[in-house]
Amino acid sequence: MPTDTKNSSQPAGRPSSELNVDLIKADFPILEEKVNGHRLVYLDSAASSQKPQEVVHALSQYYRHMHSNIHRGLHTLAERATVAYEKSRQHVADFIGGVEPEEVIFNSGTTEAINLVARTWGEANINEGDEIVVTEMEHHANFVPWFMLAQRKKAVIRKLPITVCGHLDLSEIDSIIGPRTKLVAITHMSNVLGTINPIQEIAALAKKHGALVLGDGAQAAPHLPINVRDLGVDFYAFSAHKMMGPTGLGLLYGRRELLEAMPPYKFGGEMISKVSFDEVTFAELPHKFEAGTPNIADVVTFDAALTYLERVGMNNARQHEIDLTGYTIEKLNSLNGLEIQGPQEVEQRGGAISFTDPTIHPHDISTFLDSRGIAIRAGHHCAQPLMRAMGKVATARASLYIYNDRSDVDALVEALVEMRKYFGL
Amino acid sequence: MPTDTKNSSQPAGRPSSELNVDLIKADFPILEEKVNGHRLVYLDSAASSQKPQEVVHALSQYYRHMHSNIHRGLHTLAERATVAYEKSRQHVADFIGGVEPEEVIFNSGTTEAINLVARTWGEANINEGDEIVVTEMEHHANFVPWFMLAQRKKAVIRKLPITVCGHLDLSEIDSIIGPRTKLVAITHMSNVLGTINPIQEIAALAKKHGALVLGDGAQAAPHLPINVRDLGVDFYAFSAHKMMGPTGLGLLYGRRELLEAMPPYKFGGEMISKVSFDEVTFAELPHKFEAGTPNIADVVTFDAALTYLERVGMNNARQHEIDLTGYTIEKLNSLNGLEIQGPQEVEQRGGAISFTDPTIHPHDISTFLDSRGIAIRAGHHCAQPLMRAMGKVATARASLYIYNDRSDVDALVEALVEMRKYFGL
Amino acid sequence: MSSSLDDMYREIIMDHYRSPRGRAPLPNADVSSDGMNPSCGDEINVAFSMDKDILTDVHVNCKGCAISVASGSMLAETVKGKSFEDVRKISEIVKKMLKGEEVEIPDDPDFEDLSALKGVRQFPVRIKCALLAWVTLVEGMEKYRAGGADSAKAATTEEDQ
Amino acid sequence: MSSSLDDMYREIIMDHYRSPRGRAPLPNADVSSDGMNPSCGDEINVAFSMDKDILTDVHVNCKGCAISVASGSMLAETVKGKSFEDVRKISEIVKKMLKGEEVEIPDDPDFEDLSALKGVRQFPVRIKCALLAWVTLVEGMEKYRAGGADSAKAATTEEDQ
Ligand SMILES: Cc1ncc(COP(=O)(O)O)c(C=O)c1O
Ligand SMILES: Cc1ncc(COP(=O)(O)O)c(C=O)c1O
Repeated sequence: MPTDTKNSSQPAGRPSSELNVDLIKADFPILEEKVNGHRLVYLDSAASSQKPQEVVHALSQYYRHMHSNIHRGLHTLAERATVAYEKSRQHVADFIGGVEPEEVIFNSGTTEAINLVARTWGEANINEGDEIVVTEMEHHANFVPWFMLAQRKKAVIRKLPITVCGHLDLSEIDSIIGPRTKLVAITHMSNVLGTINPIQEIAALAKKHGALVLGDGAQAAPHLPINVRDLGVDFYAFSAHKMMGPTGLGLLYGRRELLEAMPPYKFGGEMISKVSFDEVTFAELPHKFEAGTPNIADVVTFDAALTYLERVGMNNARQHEIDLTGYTIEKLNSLNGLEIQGPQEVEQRGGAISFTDPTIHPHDISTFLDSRGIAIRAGHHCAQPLMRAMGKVATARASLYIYNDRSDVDALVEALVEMRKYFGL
Repeated sequence: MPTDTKNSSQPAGRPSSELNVDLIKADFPILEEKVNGHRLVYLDSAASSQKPQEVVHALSQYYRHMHSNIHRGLHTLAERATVAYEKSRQHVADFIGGVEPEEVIFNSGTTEAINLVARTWGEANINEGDEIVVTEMEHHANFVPWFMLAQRKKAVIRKLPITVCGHLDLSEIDSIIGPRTKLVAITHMSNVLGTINPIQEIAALAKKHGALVLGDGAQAAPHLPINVRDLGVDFYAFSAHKMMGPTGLGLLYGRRELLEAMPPYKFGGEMISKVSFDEVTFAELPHKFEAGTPNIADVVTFDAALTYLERVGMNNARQHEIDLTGYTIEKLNSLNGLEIQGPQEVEQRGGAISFTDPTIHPHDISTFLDSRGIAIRAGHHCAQPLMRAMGKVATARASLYIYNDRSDVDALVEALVEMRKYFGL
Repeated sequence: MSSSLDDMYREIIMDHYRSPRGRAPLPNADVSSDGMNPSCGDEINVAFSMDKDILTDVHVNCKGCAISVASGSMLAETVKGKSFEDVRKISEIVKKMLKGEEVEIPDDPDFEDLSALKGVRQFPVRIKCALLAWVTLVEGMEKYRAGGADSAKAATTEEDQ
Repeated sequence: MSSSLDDMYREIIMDHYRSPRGRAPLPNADVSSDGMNPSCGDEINVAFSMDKDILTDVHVNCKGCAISVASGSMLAETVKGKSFEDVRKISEIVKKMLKGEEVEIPDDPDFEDLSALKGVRQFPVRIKCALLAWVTLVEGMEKYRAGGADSAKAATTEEDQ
C-alpha cells in the first residue's frame, strides 16, 4: 500500500523515497502476467493505465452488493447505488481542486467530453468569422471536433505552433489570440511530447480577450495535481481509464454558469423535467447533461481509483515521474542516433517519451520489444498534425506511471540494444 | 448452470421445465443480499438487470489479464484486448439474427444509440414538413430526441395512440404513416405496459412509403429472441445493462448502407483516416462511429453476458416469462381494486407489470415493499406522455426476469396485502 | 423491524393524508403556484391571498403520495396569517429537519404536527416529497414579491424510468 | 523463444527492406496510386504503366516499417508483365496466406520470396502492413479500368493513439 504524504515535495534527481514502487507494483495483478515468456514491462500508460487490485475489487463489489438503476428508485439498492454515484461525483469535484459537484459531468471519455462542449457551447456560440485557437500538438480528440465545428460555422481555426524542442511557440501568441478568439482549446500535457503547457498564462491572455479556455486533461490529470480554478480554464476534460479507473468513463468540468446556459447534449430519460407531445423542459445540472442510464458501476468504481491516487499522493506521483523520466531520457540518449522528441527538461514534461531510431521503424521497434515482454506504442498517436510538424510519420512511445521503476527502463534500454543487433542495421 | 435448449418451446400455462430458476438464482450473488432484514426480492429488472457471477468474473479477468487500449497497439496485451473486443462485436451481430459485425456500433446506451441516429441520419435527412411517427408509449429516450429534431427542422411529430387495453391503436394507422413519413420510431416492448408491438407489420407499412424504422429494443432484447432482419427494422437500439451486461454500454444496429451514408457522430481518435489543418477524412465502419477509447472492458464482458443468455436459451427465457407473467397477473388481479395497466394476454406482453392501488400512491407502495426486501419501481418510468394517456401521474411496476420465480411473486402479493392493512385505507 | 417505516408513516401523517386540510378552493387567490416532482409525477397547486406582506388564506391541492399530501396539508394549517419572512423561516426549519441537519425546532404549536415529518429523514429519496409543498409556496411568494406574477412553477429535479 | 519473431523478420524480408526493388521513378506512369495505413502512418505510392491489360512497369515508394517496405519491394518484383486478373489473383493469395486461410501457394518462382511473408500471420496487427502495397496497387488498377483516373487513394482502416 502506498504511503500518504499528499503535499510533500522533494529535490529532484534522486529516487523519490516517498513512493515505494515495489509495493505499488504488488497492487497491480496484471504486472504478474508473462508476455512471450518475459515478465510484462508495461510502458503504455499514456494509452491506458493498468488498474490496482482494489479498483477491480470495487467494481465486483458494486455488482455483488448494490447494483441498481439510480436516481429514480425508491428501494434500498437504488438508494445505495445513487449515494455511491453522487459520492463519486463529489470526489471528482474535490480531486480537481474543489469545484461544485454540479460542475462535474460524467460521460464516456475525454473524446465525448470535448464533443459535448463543441456540440452545445460551440454550436450556440461560434459564428462565422470567429476564431478557435488550437495548438499544433493536440490529440485528434481536441482538434477534429473544433475543425468540424469551424467548417460548419465558417469559423477559423488558428494554430499555436510548436518549437523544434517541442514546446509551444508563444512568440507570436499576441497575434494569434485576440479579440476574434472565442475559444482556446489546449492540451495540458502532450500525449506525444510529454510537454506540459503553460495553460495558466494562456488562459489569462484568453480571458483578456473574452475567450474561453478548454483544457484537455487526458494526460495531465493522471500525472499532476490539478486545480482547475488555478489553471483558469472554463472547461476541463479527462478520462478515468488513464488514471487507474475503468474504461468507458469520462469527466467534464465546466463552470456552472456556462453549463447552465448551454443546451443539452443528448436527450432522453433523467435529463428532462416535463415531457409531452407539446413541450419538453429540461432538468437542472448535472442531470441535464446525463441523459439515460449512466455508467453507474464505473462511476462508483472511479471513487476507489481516486482514493488510490490520493493515497499515493499526486505530488509524490509527480516527483516519481520527474525522477524516472530524467533517468529514461538519460539512458535513451546513450543510444547512438536515437532521437527523443519533446522537451528534455524533466520539470517541463511528463513521462510520455516519444523516440525514433534512424533506421528501424517504430512498428518494428514495438514488435521487437513485445517479443521481450515490453509494451510500448508506435504510430502517430492520434496526433497527425503534430507528426507533420515534426516531419515524422510515426514515433515509438514509452510512457511511465507510478508502477514503473528503473528496472523497467533498464529492460527497455537493454532490449533496444539487442534490437539493433537483431536487425543488424 | 442453466440448461441449453436454445430453440425449444413448450406449451404455456405450466412452469417451464427447461429453466431451473433455483440454479439460475444461485448464479446471482446479489440475490443473497439482505434488505431491511429480508431476503432481496428483486423485481426491478426492467430498470436494470442483475449480473450473473460469471459476468462479474469476466470483468475482473479482463482487468487482471488483458487490459490495454485497443486497435492501435502492436503489443500482446493490445492484441488480446482488440481480439476480445471484436469477438464481442461478432457475438452481438450473431445474437440479433446474424448481421454483419460492421453493422454493430458500440456506444454508451440505448439513449445514446437513438441520439446518434437523430443527430446523424436525422440531421441529414429530416426536413421541414417531414413527419416522424412515434407511439404514445415511447420511453423518453425514443421520444425527446425526435421531438427536439422535429423542433429544429420544423418537422412534424405524429402520434400512434394506444387503446385502453394498452395496445397500439392501429385503426387509423393508414392516415398516420404515409408518404410524408420519414421515420417510424417505435418501442419493441413497452417498459411500462409490457406490450410487445407488431413491429414487423408496421415496418412493412413504413417501407411501402419509403420510411425508415427505428426499433427501441431496450426492453425486448433482454427478453425475446431477436432477429432484426425479420423485424424489418433499419435501426435497433438496446442496452447491455438490462440484459445481464455491465452499465455504460449500448448497442446500435444499423443497416450497412445507411451507416455508410451517415456523417459521423463524435469526432476524435480512432474514427478518422487523415487529419491535417486543411482536411479531415473519416475511417470505415464501424470505427467511424466509435470515436475515442471505447468502453473496452464492458464490451469484452458483454460477450460473457450474451453467452449466459444463450446458455439459458432466449426461447426458454421467453417461455418462463410468459408463465410467470401469467401467474403474477392472476395473483395481482385477486387483490380487490388493484388495477393492472397493459395487456392481460401473456403472449402479447413481457414481464414489466405496472399497477396502481385505488388509495395508496405508487411511492408509498414502493417504500412499503422495500421495508419487506422487495424492490419495485414507482413513478412515470420515463414515459410521461403515456402516463398522461392513461390518466395516471405514476404507477408501481414490478418487472420479472429469469432469476425470478413464483416465490418472488408470492412475496410481492403477500406484502401488498400486508400493506393495505398497514395503511388501513 | 419496520420501525423506521412506522416512524415515517406516523398516525399524524396518515391522518393528514386521509383528510388533507386546505382543499377548499380559493377563487380570489392573488397567486397560484404549481409544483411538480419529476421523480414520481407528484403534482401540487398552492394558491394564496396576500394582504400586504401577510398570507391571509391558502389552498393546497396535491396529487401525490402520503408524504407530499400530508406535508401540503400541514402547510395549509401552518402558514395562514404568517408573513413572507415567517414562511421562509418555517420552510427552512422543515428543510433542515428533513435533511437531518442540526436545527432547533421551535417549541411552538405550529411545529406540533410538522415535527412528525422528521421520520422522513430516514428515507432520503422521500425528502423531496415532503419538500414539494414548501418549495412551491416559497417560489410563489418570491414571484409575488418580485412583481406580482400570478402564477409560478416549481420543480424539484430528477426523474424516473 | 522469439522464433515467431525470426519467422517474420526472415533474412529475405530484411534483404528487401534494406534494398527495396522498384524504387526507380517512372515518369510516364499511367496510374499513380497512394495508400496509407492510418494505424501507423505508413505511406506508399505505387505508380505503373499499362499496355492494354498488361502492367508493363511499376514504381513503389514506401515510407514504412520493414514489413510494408519488404512487401512493396516484392510486389515490384512480381507484377511486371502480369495482367489485371493475374495481379488480383496473386494479391488474393497473399491476403489469404497472411490471414492464415487455406490457400494453395502456386509452385511458381513468383512466390519464392512472397511466401516469406507467411511469418506475418502470427502478428495479426502487422498483416495490414504487408497488405498495404497490394491493396494500393489493386485499387489503382481498378480505377484505371473504371475510367482511367490517373490517381487513386487507398487506405486500410484504423488508427492509433
Ligand atoms: C423502452 C426503453 N427505451 C429506452 C430506455 C433507455 O435505456 P438507457 O437508459 O439504458 O439508455 C429504457 C430504459 O430505461 C427503456 O425501457
Ligand atoms: C491528450 C489526449 N487527449 C484526448 C485523448 C482521448 O481520450 P479518450 O480516448 O479516453 O477519449 C487522449 C488519449 O487517447 C489523449 O492522450
